[in-house]
Formats: sequence, structure tokens, C-alpha cells
Amino acid sequence: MDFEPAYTPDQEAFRKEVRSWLAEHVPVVEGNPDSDENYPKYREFGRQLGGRGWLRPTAPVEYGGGGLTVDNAIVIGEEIDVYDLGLPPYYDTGGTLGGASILVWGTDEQKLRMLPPIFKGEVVTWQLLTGPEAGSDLAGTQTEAVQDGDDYVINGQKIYVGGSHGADYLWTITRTDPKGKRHENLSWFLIPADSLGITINPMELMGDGGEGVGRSYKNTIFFDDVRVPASNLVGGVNNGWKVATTHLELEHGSGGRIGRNRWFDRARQRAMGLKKAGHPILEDSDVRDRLVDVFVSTEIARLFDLRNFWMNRSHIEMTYEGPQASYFRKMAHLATAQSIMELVGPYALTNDTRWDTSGRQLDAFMKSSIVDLHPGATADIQKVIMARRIGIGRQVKEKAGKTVE
Amino acid sequence: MDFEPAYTPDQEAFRKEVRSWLAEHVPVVEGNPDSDENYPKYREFGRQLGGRGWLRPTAPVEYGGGGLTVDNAIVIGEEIDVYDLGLPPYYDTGGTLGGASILVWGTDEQKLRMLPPIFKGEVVTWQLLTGPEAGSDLAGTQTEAVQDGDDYVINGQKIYVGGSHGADYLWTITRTDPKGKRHENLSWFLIPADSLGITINPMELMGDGGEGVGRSYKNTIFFDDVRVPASNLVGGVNNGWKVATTHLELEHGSGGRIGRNRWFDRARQRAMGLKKAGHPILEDSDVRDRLVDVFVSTEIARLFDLRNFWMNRSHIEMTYEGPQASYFRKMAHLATAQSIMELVGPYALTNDTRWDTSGRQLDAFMKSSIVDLHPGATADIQKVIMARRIGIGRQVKEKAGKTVE
Amino acid sequence: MDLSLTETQQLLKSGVEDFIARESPREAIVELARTETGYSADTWKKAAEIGWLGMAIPENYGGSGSSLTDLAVVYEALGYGPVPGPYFSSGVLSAHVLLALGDEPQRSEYLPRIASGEAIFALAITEPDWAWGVDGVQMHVHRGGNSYTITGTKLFVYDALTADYLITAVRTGDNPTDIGFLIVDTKAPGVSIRRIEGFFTSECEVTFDNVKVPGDVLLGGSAAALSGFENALRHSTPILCAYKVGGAQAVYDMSVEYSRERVQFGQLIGRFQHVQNHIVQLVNHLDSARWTTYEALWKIDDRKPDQDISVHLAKAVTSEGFIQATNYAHEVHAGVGVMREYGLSLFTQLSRSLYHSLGDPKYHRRKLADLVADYDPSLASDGSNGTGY
Amino acid sequence: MDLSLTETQQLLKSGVEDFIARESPREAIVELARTETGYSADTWKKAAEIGWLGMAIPENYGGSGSSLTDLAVVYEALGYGPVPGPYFSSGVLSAHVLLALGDEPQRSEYLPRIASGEAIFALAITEPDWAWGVDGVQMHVHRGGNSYTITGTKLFVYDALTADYLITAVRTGDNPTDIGFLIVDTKAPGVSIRRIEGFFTSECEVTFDNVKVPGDVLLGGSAAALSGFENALRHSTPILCAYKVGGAQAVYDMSVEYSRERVQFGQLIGRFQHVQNHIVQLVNHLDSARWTTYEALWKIDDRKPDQDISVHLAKAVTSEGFIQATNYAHEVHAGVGVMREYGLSLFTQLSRSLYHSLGDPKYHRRKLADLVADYDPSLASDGSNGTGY
Repeated sequence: MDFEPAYTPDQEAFRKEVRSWLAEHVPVVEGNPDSDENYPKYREFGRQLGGRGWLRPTAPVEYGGGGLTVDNAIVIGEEIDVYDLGLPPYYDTGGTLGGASILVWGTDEQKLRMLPPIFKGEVVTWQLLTGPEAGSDLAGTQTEAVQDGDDYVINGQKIYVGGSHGADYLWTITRTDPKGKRHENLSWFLIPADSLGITINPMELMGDGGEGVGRSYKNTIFFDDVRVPASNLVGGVNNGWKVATTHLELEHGSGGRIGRNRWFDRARQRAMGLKKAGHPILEDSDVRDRLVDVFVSTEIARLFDLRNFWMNRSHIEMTYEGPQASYFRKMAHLATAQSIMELVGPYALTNDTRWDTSGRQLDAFMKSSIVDLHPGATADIQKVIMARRIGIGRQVKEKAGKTVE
Repeated sequence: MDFEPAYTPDQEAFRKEVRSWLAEHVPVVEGNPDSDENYPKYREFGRQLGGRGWLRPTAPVEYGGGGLTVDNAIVIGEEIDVYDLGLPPYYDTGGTLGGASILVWGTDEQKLRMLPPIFKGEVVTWQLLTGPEAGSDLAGTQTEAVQDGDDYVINGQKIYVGGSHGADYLWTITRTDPKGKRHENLSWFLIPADSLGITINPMELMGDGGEGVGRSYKNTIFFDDVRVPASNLVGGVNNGWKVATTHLELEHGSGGRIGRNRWFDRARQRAMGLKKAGHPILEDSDVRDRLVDVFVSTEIARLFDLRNFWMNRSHIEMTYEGPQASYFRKMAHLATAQSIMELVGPYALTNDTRWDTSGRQLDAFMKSSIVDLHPGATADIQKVIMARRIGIGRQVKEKAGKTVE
Repeated sequence: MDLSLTETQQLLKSGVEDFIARESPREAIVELARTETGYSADTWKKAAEIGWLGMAIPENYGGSGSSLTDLAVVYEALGYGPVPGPYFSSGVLSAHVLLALGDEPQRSEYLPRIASGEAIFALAITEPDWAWGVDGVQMHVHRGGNSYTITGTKLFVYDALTADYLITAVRTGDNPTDIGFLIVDTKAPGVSIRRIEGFFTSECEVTFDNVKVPGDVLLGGSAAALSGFENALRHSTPILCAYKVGGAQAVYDMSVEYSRERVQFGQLIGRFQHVQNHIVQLVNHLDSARWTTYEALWKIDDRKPDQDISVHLAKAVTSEGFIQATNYAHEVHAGVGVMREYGLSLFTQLSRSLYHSLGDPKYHRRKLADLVADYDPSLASDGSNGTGY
Repeated sequence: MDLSLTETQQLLKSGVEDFIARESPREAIVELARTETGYSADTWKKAAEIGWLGMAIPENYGGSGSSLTDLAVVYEALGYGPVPGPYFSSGVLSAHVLLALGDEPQRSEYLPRIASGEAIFALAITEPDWAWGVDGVQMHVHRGGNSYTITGTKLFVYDALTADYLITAVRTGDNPTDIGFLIVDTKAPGVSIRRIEGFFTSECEVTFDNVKVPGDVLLGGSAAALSGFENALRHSTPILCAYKVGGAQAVYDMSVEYSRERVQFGQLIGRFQHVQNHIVQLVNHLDSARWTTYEALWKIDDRKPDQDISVHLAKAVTSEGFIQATNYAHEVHAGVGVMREYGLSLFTQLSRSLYHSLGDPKYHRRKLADLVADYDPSLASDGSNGTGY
């Protein structure tokens, strides 16, 4: 067994190149990275990464990726991780998941047309997975697309979409055969965000600021007779559920990651600054116990992700591992948030400029640990999928979705 | 609100009578109360209690009970509780639950014939609820009773029955209409244990001693063409499920109790005798934390039982409270067993004459906290019943079974 | 034994519930959370008129001297709202502290104004070196002529922004019992108060910059005073618990209701055992909070032994239970639960914000350990009841 | 990066599994639990012939000097049985202690006999004042002429009943580091050993009554020796973890299998989400135990930094996880699970019995706290990998 990536001299040389390039290009910002002031800097940094092919390092060059090996991609990931950033360095999960779906299910023409803008960081893409009537039950979507000549006309509503800085493309799953069998009546579309008939309204979620809408938010999107060219239908008519299984699988954690245990670091850093009745709280055995709680559960989450990363990259057949990592992380974060609240006291609950020293991380985590229980399939759904994949109460195990071409 | 029973001067006088009678009659034994040597002493004590009507204090005198008020019954319960005993002071849940069923569903003739021996402590009665094919699913029993003249002929098998000292009567639910609808094809029988065709074999369960069968055990009972008079069918032909709801309800905790928090006492007592590297472990804050875990969860269990006792005796309509108390206690005991194991260390795992000072209580609890997850409906089933009674996902709430005439 | 409310309490309960449904429905509460003060002064006035703010205050000081159980009936309903505002801080906590520590002129001056709702009080104990209780008080007071001078920061002070007076704990010397309480007018020069940003509800930062406080307003300052302060906490804590029980009840009702409405995969979600499990765990936390709280109320009202055991137990159980109740409710509701307008997140936020108020569960569990680890039931119980430990 | 076993390890694994299926099937293990010694001397001999008892011992002492991961492959399969016997006590723990602390003559005398299975060793550390580790050692040794004399009791000593020699920790002075280890022949006059009754598997009471031990068998007795002892524990603990991982895997397999067979209410029980939930939680505990253990093995085999962090993490996680795994399995199995002949309760008993072995989770979590609370990743990590904390 070997838990570390091994690097050749070439890769170590590549690491130096990446490191020095990043040192020059990573934006230096203060305060909330998602603020109106700071977001454009990260957006621009993303374009620069895309220009070098480092935004989607392993994607083929012809589609706008870097065409790099997995090992070099890991090097980039590790180096950007030093800055506490990921790829892309802003909210674009629609591009990550949608890009994977197009890569697996698109025609050559679609790949050449759709992927380069995404992979080069020229556009931001949102995924639209949840409808007011269909939350966990994606296949039960009420959004409809009806063919009309060379176009489809889409009507419906999606919620919990995107972030606070707009998008260039949207993708979603629509019902294209209202009378068809479940899972065989859906189609997958890439939709320009500026199409006529699209209305985007901010939604207020828990923890968004008191006055108006705060820091980062989600949106409700209405489709009123939105026309989309039929050439933007990916994966074939009424084959949308299969396309969805690709991004659902990735969203459920099957991609894995090589990560650090950030929440432990953050909790410890915050605790280091605090005293209780004159003594550093880190000397208190209760505080240390909670810190170990954080350490243990986030280390296990890290190991599950690492295992999934290895399985995914080694093309080992996965079953329950993706949703397991996702479920475990959701529950571990909920418990970790409480441990942090116990260990640093009320300081966990503030992003006040004077009293918070965590860069707003802890306060945001108190909310996100709850909000994140649901997106990408709820914790309950992850358990349901695990049970099917394990084969609990059934001889035939359900197979995982296809995540590579 | 008043969490204590209130006593009249008459009741306090009655308490004195009970207290002095008990001081004279409670057997003084050493070691395991269920041993072949000690059990007969408790059995005899039960007969003496029964002779005074104190074994089933509130049951009508004509049926062998004491005809006492609830308050006087509480007095008896409290006084016998001082000796860490209950009513009856040995294993006879078949009499407790079966007696209640007969009282609710029996004809006058049946009550006069069947109840006095039970309520006077003359006989020991076992309930037979579990078959090899039907554990939680009592209504799915495979045991059959076929009418033949004035008798029914019973065939089948029951498991996890009784204890280690035999019984005089058995009762069970049988299928009397193989083609009938679920819940409408069962009948309830009281069966003399010495009937021809009954075979009783001990079962070995977890934690029974290493050589042969240990301390107290359960049995497998086989019925081979066992003839039972039709007059022993209680509650009407094919009406057995309704009879069962009475004892199931009581078994599920709806009767409640006024109890003390014994496991806290036992854990603390054991811890008081121990040192760790020379220091009393009770001074260790980790040990105290675990002790508080035990205290908190067993206090809540006590309060749930107390609430149920009050609701039951005050004839307040109960819904989910019975199974809640049962579910909570099962899970609380499982957690409490682990807390005790953490707080007294390996000493929790021994009933060794030299190294155990808990009177075998802790070691037995390590096993019983697991074994008890299942009888009287599993923890899962208790949750299912709670959900129906609360009305989760349904407008019409399921009603609780009838526990009083 | 009778675990039900009296008929009068039942009437009180439905009266309070009707009032809240009329004056402060959930939609209005969602809107209040956006405002600067975070509560409705109008509702406050009406509540004062009905007499809620005087319930903890004896009749001779303009209150009604109600039992704790009566008080809890009101606060459970407020928690169900959850009606925001300095009700508890002023009408319960500060009232109890003034009653316990004030001399006759102080009581006569302030208690009637608390009862009438005219003056709002809050309690400022905790400081940047956060720890609950007087052990955490490090701010020294300086006596100068006929007044005291204080400089320093009190942190995480609930309801300070809306208070007219802060009962402020200060250190009068270096001995553990050298703790006094000053009544500080929030409009006095040198006092600045601001709400702290974050997931909090009403926690504030209070800064004192050479604030001069007239010399006759120091409460306590002795071991006996500290014991009075503890008594005030003993009587206030179960009321805060009742407020949380009300919150947990609301969260439970919302979850059961939603389980009967929301359809996914062609079924009411409440038919899925995963969802059932969340609600079962929720009601177990709710009922644990409820009955530990009720027993504490009863013990104090009926002057039973072992009050502190029950108070610490109730506080530890309700603080943890309220958080767990909201977590399970979020699992039931998924996305809808985090939409601000739906209202569930009001309770989520409250459960976190109040977690540390009057001491977090760890604090109360350690106190409990001190009381029960060496407990001898024969010393406290009367030997005839079944509630000995 | 490659988290799979090597081809050789795969072969080893299937070899061990075949052997156990043939020599020690579950039914036989259920029967063994009734016997006085609790294990099969016949299986022991065959295992020794294959070489399992020498895997932790270098070739020059008659072993095969295998990697820890190889060793873990064997012990995971033994835990799956769960094959009982002093395999771990003798072939791993005692072998590692002798290797770390023995001088050349001692190693040469004892290690080949351990490897051949001819001599069985066990480690006697803990005493009636129970605490894991050398801090708990209070039994003093008396030097007299050319021998040592010991009197006292060692308690909860795993496998003492079947051992030929006990490596016995004694106090040689009053300083914390004054700890030595005597090799005591269990047949020496004054040694009495009996198994302790209860839910234990192989825990024994060992009484020494003026036992004389020849003077050349004291291992260690210095700070350096203690560090060697710690190193022996560092190398042994992940093997015990692997044994528990095997046990948890067995319990998982039994539960999944049962979920596919047992029908209740007209359905396979595995179709009920409550049952699914138990198995999901079970596999989460299993995989947590597995991957923390594997990372610890890798770190030691590959001489990576932060070995102790991973060892303490693995031990805390596997001890707790094994207990939880059995609890969930019992919820899946209900009544059948507590029938002795079914075999599930073998694991239940083992999970409790081994909970305290080599330190309970609290012990390891506190050690972990000491290592991570003030951890500076720049000091330990090579700066290029992603596994810094």
C-alpha cells in the first residue's frame, strides 16, 4: 500500500513551475472572497489558469483542457490547495459536473463546441437540479421541454441554483415525454443563461444577512417559453437520466479527492487565540477532547475521499463508496460544527470583524454544515443509494453511474 | 404538577404494615437470585405475597387479586423496590401480561377459572410470542391450532421462551384460519405446560456460561399434536390479534412505572471501590463525565416511565408514549452499558467472585443491554409503532391497544 | 401525582397562544429578524399590559408573584413563536437578580418599572475570555468618591442593545467571592453597545470607557450575595429551558406536518423510515427536554430537595436537545428547511445562540457530577418517594 | 499512490482464508469457546508450521521478518474467524517486546521458540488498580542475590492461561522510568493463573507468591528501554487493529447476508430503511477502522512521519468501531443474533473484551490530543504531500 502519490523528477520540476506561477498570479484579497470586490479577481485568475490548461488539467487539449497526466493534475491540485483554493477557484460546479457529463455523453460536435469555453474558464455554468416539487426525486422533475422545429421550448422552475455572481450557461434535466416511463422520459440541455424567458431571482437562505440578501446566495430560476436549439440536447432524446447518473455519481462523492484536514486546522487555529478565565483554552482537556473529535471524524472523511480518488483514477469498480464518502462528510460536518461550537464557545457563531479571527470560516460553517446536508442528494438519499449498491435485502446490487468516457 | 404520589394517613399506616411484613418475609439469599438454590425461596415468597393479595394488588379479589387502590399498590411497589425486587419477585411476565389479557378479553367463567392461580402466585406462566419464522412479525406465526371436537390440536414451534425454572401454564397465539385475512386468522390459548406433546428444550444465548447452559436461559418449545380444550381459547375464535394488542401494549411500555435510577447507583457503587494508579477513580473527571452520561439517560428513562405510569393510571389517552419509553430505554441501556464499561474499565465485564462487587449486575448488564434490544418488539419496531401513532406521513393516527377492561 | 397543568394554567396557556398567534405570527417573526432591534416594541407593550413581565415579581413590587410553573407556561409559548425580545432577560433573569440582591430602595425603584415594561434590563456577565459564571468575571471596578468607575468589555451580552439598564458583574477584589453587580444606565457617557454579527440572535458587545456609576447601585459583593445570585439563576434557568422546550415543540410540529404533505418518489415522505427515524429522535429529544424541565419547575415550586440536580439536568438536556431537534427537523425538510421565509431556521439559529446562555451543557454536566457522584440518597430524600437517585 | 495489496499479499490473504475455512470454521470456533483453554492447539501447531508465528521475527531468529502489512493480512483473516488463541500475544506483542528489549542471548533463546510455536508468551502489565501502560505498574521487584523476587497480582492478562512465559512489567524504583520486565516461567513455584469469569475472552488473574526469577531475565529498566517498549507497542497495535477490522468485516458480511434471507411482514428485512440504516452505519464504522489501520501500517512500513498519530487514531477508531459494528449487527439480526450457535455473539464478546487491550479509546485519544493540539505540519510533513493535518 502507498497512501501518497509518487512523483518523478519531471513532476517535481513541474511542481516548481506551478508553484512559481501561482505565487505570481493568485490574487491577494482581504475579507470575504465572494464579495463583489473580490470575486472578479478570482474570476480573472480562473481565466488565466484556463489559458494555461490548468483549470481542467486532465481534460483533452482539443476540448480546452490541459491534456496533462493525472499525476501532474495532482501536483496542480496540491499547489493550489496551499492557498486554500480549488479548481476552479470560484463557484462553478455546473462546469465541473456538466463538463464531465458532456465529455461522457456528448457528440464530437457538442464536445468541440461546448467544452472549450467551460474548460478554459471563459464561462461560468450552473447546474439546475432541484424543482419545487422534486427535491431529492430528480427524476420526478416537472420542468418540461417540448420540441418545436429546430428548438425545444422549456417551461418550469428550478430552485437552490448557483451563487451570487451570475452565470453564462445553465444546464438542467427536463421532461420530454410526459407519458414515458420513469427514467426514460427525460432529456438533458445546455442553455445559454441570457436566453429570452429566463428569470433569475435570489433566494434567501438560512444565515444570509439580516438586511436584504447577504454574502453568497442561491437563486430561483423561472423558464417561460425559453427556446433552446435541439443541438444543445446532450446524450439523446429521453436519455437524460443516464446523462444525469454521471454527474450525480460525481456529486455523490465518487470522484474522491486528495485533501487536507482543514476543519481541524481551522478549529485549532481559532482555539489558539482564546483564553478562558486567563488560561489558553487549548490547555483545557475538554477543549482538547473536542479537538480530537474534530480530528478523528475529519481524518476519516479525508481517508474516504482518498480511497475514492484512488479507486476512481485506478478504474476500480466502485459500489457504495461514493455516497458513503458524501454521507459521512455531511454527518461529520454537522457533528464537527457542534464540536467547534463547544470548543471555542460563542466565538464559533460570529463573523464579526472585531471578534472573529477565522476569516468568517467558522460562522459560515455553522450554517453550511446544515445547509449542505441536502444538496447533491440528501443524507437520507445517500443511505438509500448505499443500500442498493451494497445489496442490502437484494441479491443484485445496483451499479454505480459512469464517470469516465 | 406533582411528580410524587400523595399519601393519606391510611396509606402511610398501610406502608408500615407492608414494611414490617416484608422485613419478615423477604428471603435472605447470597449470590445469584436465579440459582437452583435461591429461586425456590423467591417462589415461596411469591406465594406468600399472593396469599395476601399483594402479588397483584389492584386485581379484583374474586380473581385472586388484592382489590386494593392504585395508591396502595404504589405503596407496595415502593416498599418491595427497597429490596431491589418487583412483583412478582421472579420471572413471570407470562402471568403479568397474560393476566391482563384474560382480564380484558376473557369470559366471566374464564376469569374465575384462570386468574386466581395466576394472581395468587400458585402458578408460573410463560408467554410464547416468537416463532422461528416470525420474530417481530407476531401476526405471521406459523403455529397452527385445528379444532377437533371439544379440543384444539396445536402444532408448531416457539423460541426465546421463559426462564430456567419451568412453568405451569403457557399461552400463545396460533393460526386458526390459514386462509383468513392477516390479523383476523389468529386465536389466543392458555395451555397447561404438562400437556402431552409439549417438548421444552433450553436454548443457549449469548453470555450463558461456557460449559453447558449457565445462569438463566430461554427455551425452545415444540408442540406436537398438543390437545387443548376449546374452553381455553380466550377472546373468541380468530380474534387473537385483538387479545394480543393488550399484552403487546403493556409490553411496549405503556404501563409505565415509578422507578428509581438503579443503573446510576450501581455504576457509582462499583466505581467507588476502584482506584486507578493509586487514586480513587471517582475523582477522575473522565469517570465523572461517564457517570453523568449514565445519570442523564437513565433519569430521562425514569421520567418517561413515570409519565406513562401517570397517563395509564389517569386514563389519559396515550399514543406514542408506550413505545417511546420502551425504545428510549433499550437504546439508553445500550449506551449506558458502554459508559459503565468506560468508567469502571474491564471490571464491567466480570462476574468473578473475587473481582466483581456488583453482585453480578454489571457483567449481566453488558449482555442484557444487547439481548434486550429485541424482546417485546425490537427497537426498530418500536420506532415503527411510534411513527404510526404520531401520524408521521399519515393524517389518521393509529390508536394504542386497550390495556384496561 | 399529577403531571398535568392545573385548569388555571391551561387557561393561561391558551390565552398566551392566542395572543401570540394574533400579535406575533411566524411570518411576522421572520420579518422581525431583519430589523435593527430584532423585536416588536408594540408586542412588548401589549405583553406588559397583560402582565407577563411582572410574573416573576412579587405583588408589592407591581408584579403578580406567579409560580415558576405559571411563568414556564408563558415562556414555552413564547419559545414556540419563537417570539424575540428581551422578555426573559428583563422579566425573568434581571427581575430575579434584583429580587435576590437588591436592597429595598433598589427593588422599589426598578422592579415596578420592569413589571410595567417601562424599563428593560439585561445581565452582563461574560467577557472576551469567555466562560460562564462569576469565575469568568475579570473586569475590575474602581471606587472613587461617591461613584464607581468601570472600563472594559462585556461580550456576548444577550439583549444589551434593547436594554435601558445593564446589571453588570464586576470584580471588587481578588478573592473568588469579590464579585459585585452594578446597575449601569445604557445611556450613560462612555457606554457603547453594538450587536455582534453572525449566527447570533441578540448577543452584543458592550464597551465601558471610564463609565461612572453612582455609588448606591452596587448589588452584592459578598459570599451571601453570590449565593443569592445563584438562587436567582436557579429560578431563571428552568424558564429558559421552557422557552427552548417551546421551540423544540414548534420544530416537531413543523416536521410532522411536513411529513404529511411533501410527496417524493410518489409517496408522502413520512412513509419513509429514514424520515420517521428523524422525527422519532426529534420527539425523544423534545420529551426529554420537556420532562426534565417540568420536574425542575415542580421541585422549585414545591420546595423539594435536590433542586440543583434537576436544574442542571434540565439545562444540559434542553440545550443539547434543542440543537438536535433542529438538526433532525432539517433532515426532514431538506431544502425547504433552509429557506428563510419558511421559519425553521429561526429555531436553528436560536438553538445555537442560546446554547451558551446561562452555561453550556458541559458546564451543567460538571456541576451535576459534583452533585451526584458522591450523592447519598438518604440525606436528601424523605425515604418514602420513588424519585431518589 | 496505490491502496491495494500487492500480488504477494493477495496470495497470502487467500492462503490464510483457505486455511481458516478448513481448519477453523465458525462452528468449530463456537465449540472452542466452551473449552478450558479456549483455543485449538492443533490449529496453533499448523499455523506455526506455516510460519505465521514467526512473521514478526527477523530471519536470524528463526522468523521471516515480514512487513507489518503482511502481518496485518494474516491477523485480519484471523479476526474474521474469529480464530481464538494466543497468536497476537505471543507472535506479535511478545515478539516485538523481546526484539525491542532483549539482549542478544535472550533474543536467541526465546525468539526461535516463539516462531516455531513451541513456546507461548504473553504480556502481563495491568494490575488491580487498572490503567493501561507503564504508569499503572505498581508491583515492585526485590533483588536478592542472583535473582529477583516478585509478589502481587497482575489482572486482566490476556492469554496468560495458555502461556509458557509471561513478560511481566515490574517497578524497579520510584521514578516514572523505573520499569523493568521479567520473563517469568508460568510453571515456576508461586505462580498461579486462572481465567476470570465473565464476558471476557481470555483475560486472566495472575498471582505471584514470592516467585523467584533468575537474575539474567530483566529486560529494560531505563528510559531508553521504555522507548523501546513504546516502539514495540507502536508496531503491535496496528496488528491488533487489523484483527478487529477482520472481526468487523465478518459482522458486516453476516448482516448483509441475513438482510437478504430473513423475511418479516412479507418482505426481506433488508428492504426496510431501518435495517438499511443499521448496515450503513456498520459499514461506515468498518471502513473507518480499515482505512485508519491501513494508513498506520503504511506509515510504519514506509518509515513516514507522524506514525504515532496514525497508530493512536487507528486504535481509538477500531476499538469503538468494532463495538458499534456488533451493536448494529445485533439490531439487524434481532433474536437470532444472540443465539450462541449462530456465532455473532463471538464477535460481540470479543469487541468488549479487546476494548481495553493496549489501551481504550480514551487513552489513545488523549495521546492523540497531545500530538495534534500543538501540531505544526511544517515540522513533520515533507511539504509536498497532501496528508498533512
